[in-house]
Amino acid sequence: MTTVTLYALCGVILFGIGFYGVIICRHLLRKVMALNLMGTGVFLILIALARRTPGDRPDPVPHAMVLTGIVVAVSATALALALLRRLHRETEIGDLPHDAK
Amino acid sequence: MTLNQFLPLLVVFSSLIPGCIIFLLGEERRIARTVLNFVGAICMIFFVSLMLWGVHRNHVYEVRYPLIDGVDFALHADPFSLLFVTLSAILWLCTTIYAIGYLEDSPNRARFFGFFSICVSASAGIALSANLLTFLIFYEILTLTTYPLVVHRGTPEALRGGRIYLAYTISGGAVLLLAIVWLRSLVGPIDFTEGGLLAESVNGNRTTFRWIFGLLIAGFGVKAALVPLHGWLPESMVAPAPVSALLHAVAVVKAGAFGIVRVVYDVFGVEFCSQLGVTTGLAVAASITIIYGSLRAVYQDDLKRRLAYSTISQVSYIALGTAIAGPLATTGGIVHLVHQGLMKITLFFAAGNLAETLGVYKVSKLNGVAHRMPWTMLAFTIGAMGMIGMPPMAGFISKWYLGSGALEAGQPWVSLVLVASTIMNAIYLLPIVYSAWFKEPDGPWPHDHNHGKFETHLFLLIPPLLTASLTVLVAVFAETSISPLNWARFIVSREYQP
Amino acid sequence: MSRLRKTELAKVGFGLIVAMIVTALGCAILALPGEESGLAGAVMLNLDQAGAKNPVTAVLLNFRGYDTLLEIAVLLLAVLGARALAVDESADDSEHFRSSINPVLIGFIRVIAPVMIIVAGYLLWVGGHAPGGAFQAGAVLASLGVLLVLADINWTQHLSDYSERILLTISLVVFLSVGLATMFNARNFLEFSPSTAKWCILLIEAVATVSIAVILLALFCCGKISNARKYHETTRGRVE
Amino acid sequence: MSFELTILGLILVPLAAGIAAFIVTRFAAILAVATALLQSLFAFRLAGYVLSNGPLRYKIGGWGAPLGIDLYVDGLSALMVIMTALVGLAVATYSTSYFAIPEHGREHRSNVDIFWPLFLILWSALNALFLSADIFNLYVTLELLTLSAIALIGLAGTVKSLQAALRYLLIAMSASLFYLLGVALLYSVYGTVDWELLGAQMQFDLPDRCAIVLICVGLLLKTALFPLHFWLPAAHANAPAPASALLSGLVLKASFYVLLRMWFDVFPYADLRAVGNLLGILGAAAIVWGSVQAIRQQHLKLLVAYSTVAQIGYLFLVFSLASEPSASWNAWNGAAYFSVSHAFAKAAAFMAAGSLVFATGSAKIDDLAGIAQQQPVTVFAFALAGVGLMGLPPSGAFLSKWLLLNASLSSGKWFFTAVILLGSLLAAIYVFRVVAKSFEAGERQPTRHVPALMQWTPLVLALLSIGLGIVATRPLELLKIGAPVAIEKTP
Amino acid sequence: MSTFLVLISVFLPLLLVTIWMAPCCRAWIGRLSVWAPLPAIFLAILGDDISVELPWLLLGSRWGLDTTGRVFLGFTATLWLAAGIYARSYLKRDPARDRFELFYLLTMAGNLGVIVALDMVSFLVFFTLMSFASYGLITHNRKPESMRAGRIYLILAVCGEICLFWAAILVVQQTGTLYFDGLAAKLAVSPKRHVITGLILVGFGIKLGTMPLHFWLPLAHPAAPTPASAVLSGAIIKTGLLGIIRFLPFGAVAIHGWGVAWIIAGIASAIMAVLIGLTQHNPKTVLAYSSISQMGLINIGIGTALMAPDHWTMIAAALLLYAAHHAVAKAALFLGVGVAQAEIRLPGQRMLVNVGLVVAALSLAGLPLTSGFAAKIALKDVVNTALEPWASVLKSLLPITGLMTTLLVGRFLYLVWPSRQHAHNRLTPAMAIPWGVLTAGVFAMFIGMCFRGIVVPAWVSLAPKQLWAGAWPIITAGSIVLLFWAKPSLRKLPRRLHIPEGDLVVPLEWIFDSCHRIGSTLDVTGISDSIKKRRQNIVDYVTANAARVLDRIELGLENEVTAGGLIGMLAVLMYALMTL
Repeated sequence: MTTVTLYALCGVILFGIGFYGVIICRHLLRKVMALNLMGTGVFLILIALARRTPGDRPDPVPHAMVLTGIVVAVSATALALALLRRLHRETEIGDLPHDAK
Repeated sequence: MTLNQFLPLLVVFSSLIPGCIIFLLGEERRIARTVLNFVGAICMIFFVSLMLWGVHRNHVYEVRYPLIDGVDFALHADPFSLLFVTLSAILWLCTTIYAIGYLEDSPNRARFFGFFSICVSASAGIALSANLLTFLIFYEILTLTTYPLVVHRGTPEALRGGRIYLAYTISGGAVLLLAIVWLRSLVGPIDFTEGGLLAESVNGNRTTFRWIFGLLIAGFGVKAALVPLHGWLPESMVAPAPVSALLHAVAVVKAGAFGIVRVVYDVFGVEFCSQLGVTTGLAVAASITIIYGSLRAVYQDDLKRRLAYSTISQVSYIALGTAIAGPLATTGGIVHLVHQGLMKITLFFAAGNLAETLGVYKVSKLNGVAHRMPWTMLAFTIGAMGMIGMPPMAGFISKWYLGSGALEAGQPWVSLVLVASTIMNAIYLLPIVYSAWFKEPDGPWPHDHNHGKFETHLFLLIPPLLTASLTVLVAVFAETSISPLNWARFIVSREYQP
Repeated sequence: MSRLRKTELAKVGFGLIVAMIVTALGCAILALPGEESGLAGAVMLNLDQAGAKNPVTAVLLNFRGYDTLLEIAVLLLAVLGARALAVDESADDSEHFRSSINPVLIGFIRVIAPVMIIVAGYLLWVGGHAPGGAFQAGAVLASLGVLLVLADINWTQHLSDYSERILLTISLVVFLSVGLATMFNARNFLEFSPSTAKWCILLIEAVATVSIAVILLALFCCGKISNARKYHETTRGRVE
Repeated sequence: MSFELTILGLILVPLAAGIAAFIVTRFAAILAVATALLQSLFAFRLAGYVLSNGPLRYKIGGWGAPLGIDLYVDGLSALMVIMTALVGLAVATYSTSYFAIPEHGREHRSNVDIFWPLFLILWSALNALFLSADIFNLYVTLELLTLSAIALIGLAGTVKSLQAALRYLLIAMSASLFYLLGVALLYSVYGTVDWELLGAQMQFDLPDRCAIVLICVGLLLKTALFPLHFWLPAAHANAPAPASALLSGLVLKASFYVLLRMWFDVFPYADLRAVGNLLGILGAAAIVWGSVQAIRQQHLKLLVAYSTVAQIGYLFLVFSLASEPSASWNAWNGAAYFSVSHAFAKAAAFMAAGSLVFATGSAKIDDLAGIAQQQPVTVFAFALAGVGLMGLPPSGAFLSKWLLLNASLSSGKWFFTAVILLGSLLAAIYVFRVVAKSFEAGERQPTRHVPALMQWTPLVLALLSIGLGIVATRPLELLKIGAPVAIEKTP
Repeated sequence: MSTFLVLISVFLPLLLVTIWMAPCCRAWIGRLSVWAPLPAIFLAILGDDISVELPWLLLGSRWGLDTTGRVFLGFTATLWLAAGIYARSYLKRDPARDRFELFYLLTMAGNLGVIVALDMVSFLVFFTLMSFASYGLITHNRKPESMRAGRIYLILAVCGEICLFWAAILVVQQTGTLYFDGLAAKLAVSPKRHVITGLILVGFGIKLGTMPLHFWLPLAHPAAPTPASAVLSGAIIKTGLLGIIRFLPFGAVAIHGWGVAWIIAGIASAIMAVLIGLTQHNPKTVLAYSSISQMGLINIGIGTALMAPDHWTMIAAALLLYAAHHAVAKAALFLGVGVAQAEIRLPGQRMLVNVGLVVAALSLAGLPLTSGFAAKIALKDVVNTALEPWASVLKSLLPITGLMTTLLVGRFLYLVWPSRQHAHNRLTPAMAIPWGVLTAGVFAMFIGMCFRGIVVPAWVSLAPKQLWAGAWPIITAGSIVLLFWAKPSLRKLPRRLHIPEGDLVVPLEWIFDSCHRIGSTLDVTGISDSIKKRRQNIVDYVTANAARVLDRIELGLENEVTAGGLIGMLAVLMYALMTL
């Protein structure tokens, strides 16, 4: 097991934890955090796998992808928080009801 | 030549376009609407007569337009389609006149006439379809556009009737779709071909074809109100009288019957059907329908429901004639398509007149109604006599040919069915005639609208008298070259040509 | 009790499923080829044409510049979304802010602000050949903005909503314009000529830095920087 | 105008217009409608290019795959672009009236101003997605699409819409990350993210399989295939009507499009027979489940939303049906064409529903009693759209169902035949529930006046969905261009 | 000329009907309609034997005149004319006279048309028209008993129509021709001739009042106004005979079984009808039963003809003669009922009426020197040709029928014998003249026949032996009648033995009523209602529970944990499916 795989596996585990959190956590803020954790896991995997090049310079493309991904994640998080904030203002509740229709 | 080609399309459009414009005109433009309706109806008759002339001289009228690869939308005028389309065109004119009188001052007339015209286009389309897909398209359009007419009044009963109507017809459409797709996936494009299409090309499993035949008949049987698929028809009688008259007596049920004839003769071919052994099944189904419909009609007190059950029974004569599979029986079945239409529409017009003018809906309330409305009841009587098969009314000719056909085909049991049905026709129709003419009125009529000079609105009076005279004329002049009977013979001679 | 156990059971069950997924993914990772250069070779090969010595920047703004264009659009979308969701913030939230203003923060900002601006500029510049770039620079600038908002410093006084919107979108506009401009040279969209690539990238990055900073700050302020001013005004009103 | 400008224009013009609409709010509506018209022009031109030249690529930045990002257009994507353009045009027209109504402006006028940029960027995202040849770029466009969709849902500003939006966001983002992880795995094996290059070398090893699962699950979630549809009804029903139309009509199709592409062009689909059957069965379940739920709804827009759940099911039948070579051509065409005709019908249905809800001031179906008399055009539009949903002839959906039925029969998969027909019947039930209600007689309060555009736009769109059944040859010809290799062999 | 007459004799009544539709024209149509049978009379007298082809009409029609037609047309038209004149006066004060005119014209058109029709379809058309239009005559006075009579008549008419319809179809199918001309030869070789004969006999047997299909007749004929009764019993009833002559393959083949059956039916009619008729107390009912019995004799002739094809020409002549005789005599009697019940002022007139009534009545029984006498003689020759044992049976039976007929007409005369209290209205010339002409016709026909030698040579019929043979039953029966007449105790006997009119109708109605009652106790609608209710309950139950389950599932799916689980499981499942 190389460092690369170790990092990648960590990423996988983070992804799993994040997914678990998104589903299981009740509070929305936690869900959003968990979502970010999922993202981080994926980014970690990308970064780690980019390191498998023969030379010492990693593959830059996944890096760029990660950067893009981060921006997307930031945007999504920001939007989620905006929604959350608005929802909190309207309902004073931090989680979602079961029947949302 | 180009115009010739487009004639079938023009026929369809001649009621479709007025229909669409009527929607746009709105409720208040009464005169414009009336003029449009008449112009459309007359155009239709004109185009149809052009085609009649042409088809008689073996001109070919065909419009073909590919929908997807190998699946064409095609309209085609052959003698059989012209028979149906002529009937639709003429009766449309009558019914339009009637509807104008009938719906005077009632709400939503624009909607009514709009859908009505489109319905007529749909039935013209059904008539002129050159293949099963086109047929299906118009068949479904007919289903859809009839719905607003059935629920026109918006009462709970109307809505219920509409619901039941849809439940049956849409399911029927689905079955039909399945059958058509299945058939197509087995044998490729299915154009109606005189004498049948499948006979040569079949190498497949016969059971499969029996299934397909069964599905097709079931699909058409819904509209043709074959028992046990007939449940919608009596329920749809909540519709206004012109709708019951044209659509449920003529266009819709005939569309189903027409489809059955098409399937047996122009898709499967009589020979092949007999080989498959499905004609007997169809004949039995039709016979059961004939008997059951008549039997049920006897027990109805609501006039229109009685007529509806009568329709159920009578339309199956067409299927029966088809299933007996001999030139004479086929002639009978085909000519009954026209004759039954004329007679039944007369009856419905008359029933509508009674309801509209006097507020009489029940058979038990008809006593002496002929004293108040002799002309209406005269028309009704002629229609009723025709239904029973009395000479010299149209029904006589149909029954004559059906009976001869049954004997010719060596199926004498069919004659028992016809006898039973005739007796029951008499049982449920003659008492109406009897109480109308020979009993004294019980009292004042529930809602007697006085229409001045005539017994009712003139527009309500002319159509039933017109159709009633046609009922007599088609039989009296059955041997003339323009009679439906001769046209039916022409059709049959082409179907059975070697 | 039973209900509790039910949810617990559900959690455990779900955990197991996630574990299975993780295991499968882990296996997949382990099954990956140990050495794989991906597109590194291709990037290196074309790096001198790309206008940036830092391969990541080259990929980001040249080879896959289109992604970045859309990515900025994503950011803008977040602002749009936030704006769509913003309610008329009235005084009730402002208490919060006032209590958090403290003089140490203001003092700290006085020191850190110039440094942050310089750092941002550096990050922007260095992005051309080493790790760094517009996003990082923008993030630093945005955090400066956040500090200012927190410290209730009224620096947005002259920023109208209109100009704010221009600032929010300027990077997209410039990016698009540069991309279209390249087409006049009978090239494809966003196809920089090797000679001008560097400057194009720099231009885009510079503008992007500003935009990203403004966008991030706007996101902090519920989509509108001017919202910050509102806090400020209400707060001052109270103080007086 | 060249092909380059056309294909770029499709992506960049709405983007630029979105920016402009954001800056200059006053002319946003006009700008949007103008853009929409331009887009339709572009879309048809693009189809023209594809018809005359076959599939085309455009190298952004001039690098070309795998280093750069390519735009790619073939029949399928051109058709999707046309679909987007026409539905987008209708939505734009409708929205000019819809958002001019004070009530829809809510308390914030600025929220309404946000609609136009959101809408335009969403459009841009859709086109970008349909025209992308790069699976990572697809991720970005998917995100762009999802975020704008979420923002559109939130635009309604009600608690329910906020909740729905949040739920959608969480699910859609997780789904994106699944997808992204799949892309990451694929990239780390093959070193490219261009789907054509990927498709050429794709194996069926462990990482591939994981990637396929991840990508599929991500896209299924976004497409709301039963039983993962739970987020959809709330989200689509609570958004403003034009947004609902966009979401149900177009946004779902985007993720389905990606899946369709991936499945037939990237994945080794011969090995996916079992999974395909699973998806087909889920699709069938969706048809039944969605329809049954739609029948049971009390709220008009929820009914339409559940209808979407059902109709999405038809699309997924292709994955099972196409595994039989004899059926694949029909199945693939059927699914592709179905997604187009559904877009039209569903958008029309949602817009008509929006008009009806506005007219009556109530979202309940029961409050529609007798509305046909006062709002004939809108009810007619809804009914026509319903015809499209039922798949009755001569609608486009009918031809799609025809193709799917052909496929199911020729592949001997009777189960799907039954489900397709059953779906039509169930659809008839829920459509006619509304229509029948609207015909009900009786006294009713006069409704509010519905602006003409809000009446006629749904009608025109519904007519288009019917018209798709009449002009199908051209679109199907278009679909042939660049159709998946495995499928093209068996016309 | 003849062509024109053929067409006009049928179309004139129809044309008048058409004009009648306009209310303003009804008054003069009434006046005109009396003379509507005139063209037919001219045709019968002056016309040549022709056939007019009308290929455009119906399924291709042929109308015309042959010997049979001429005889039928002759007496039919005359009867109609007489009845028409009579009716003008008889119904003068009837408010519903217009209605009568209508049905009168329609029935006449049908009746004349049936005679001139030389193809099956037109025959059926006119036969139907006649049958149904006469319903209007029967129910003219709208009294409940008339309505009942009409109803029963209609039911049987419909049944008859159906039989004839199928018979016609079978004939056409077997022979391939629609025309009567040459039909017999073709039909003779048809394997289905037995079925056809059966259907024809039943179909026309109803019209002929053959037992046991006769029961409508004693109800219907008396119910109609007197002039209508006259044509019903005189002319219309004969169309049954005409039909049988036209359709059946007489002279070409022997159909023995049906011949026997029909002879038996004829005997039954001839005797039973008299027995029942004797117990009646409505003179018109008595006449109706007499018609049944007379038609029974005709039926015997038909049965014989079926047995003995070789003698067909002779039998046909006899049948025609008998028909003509009965038509005139019976019409005279019916009209006589009206005459007798009218107020007659002058005793001389009353004497004349009495004599006329007796003559017409006895003519039925075969009074020598009347047409009945000639007819009986002819009939005797007919039965001689029957196969044994029928010939001898019939030979001995014939005088008995004569005797019984006398009894019956005696009963009639007793019932109708003029007296003041019966008077309804005044006897007018318009009533008296037609009646007188017809009564005189009884003689005239005899003379005419004798001298033209159509049937029996004159000298034969006037031989004393013959006269005696004709007279003894009359004398015997006449004495019995007079005996009854004289003794009041015996006079009441028939009243006590009274059999309800229509005899068989009573049990039949009872059976139908019972069936109806049983049917209504079954109460189909009630059952279907309860089924509906139960079905509704089941449906409600299922839908309610299904709704709960569906809600639960949908809510469950919305639960995030479930959703997550599903996502995960789907992923695992897909992976598993790929790997396996």
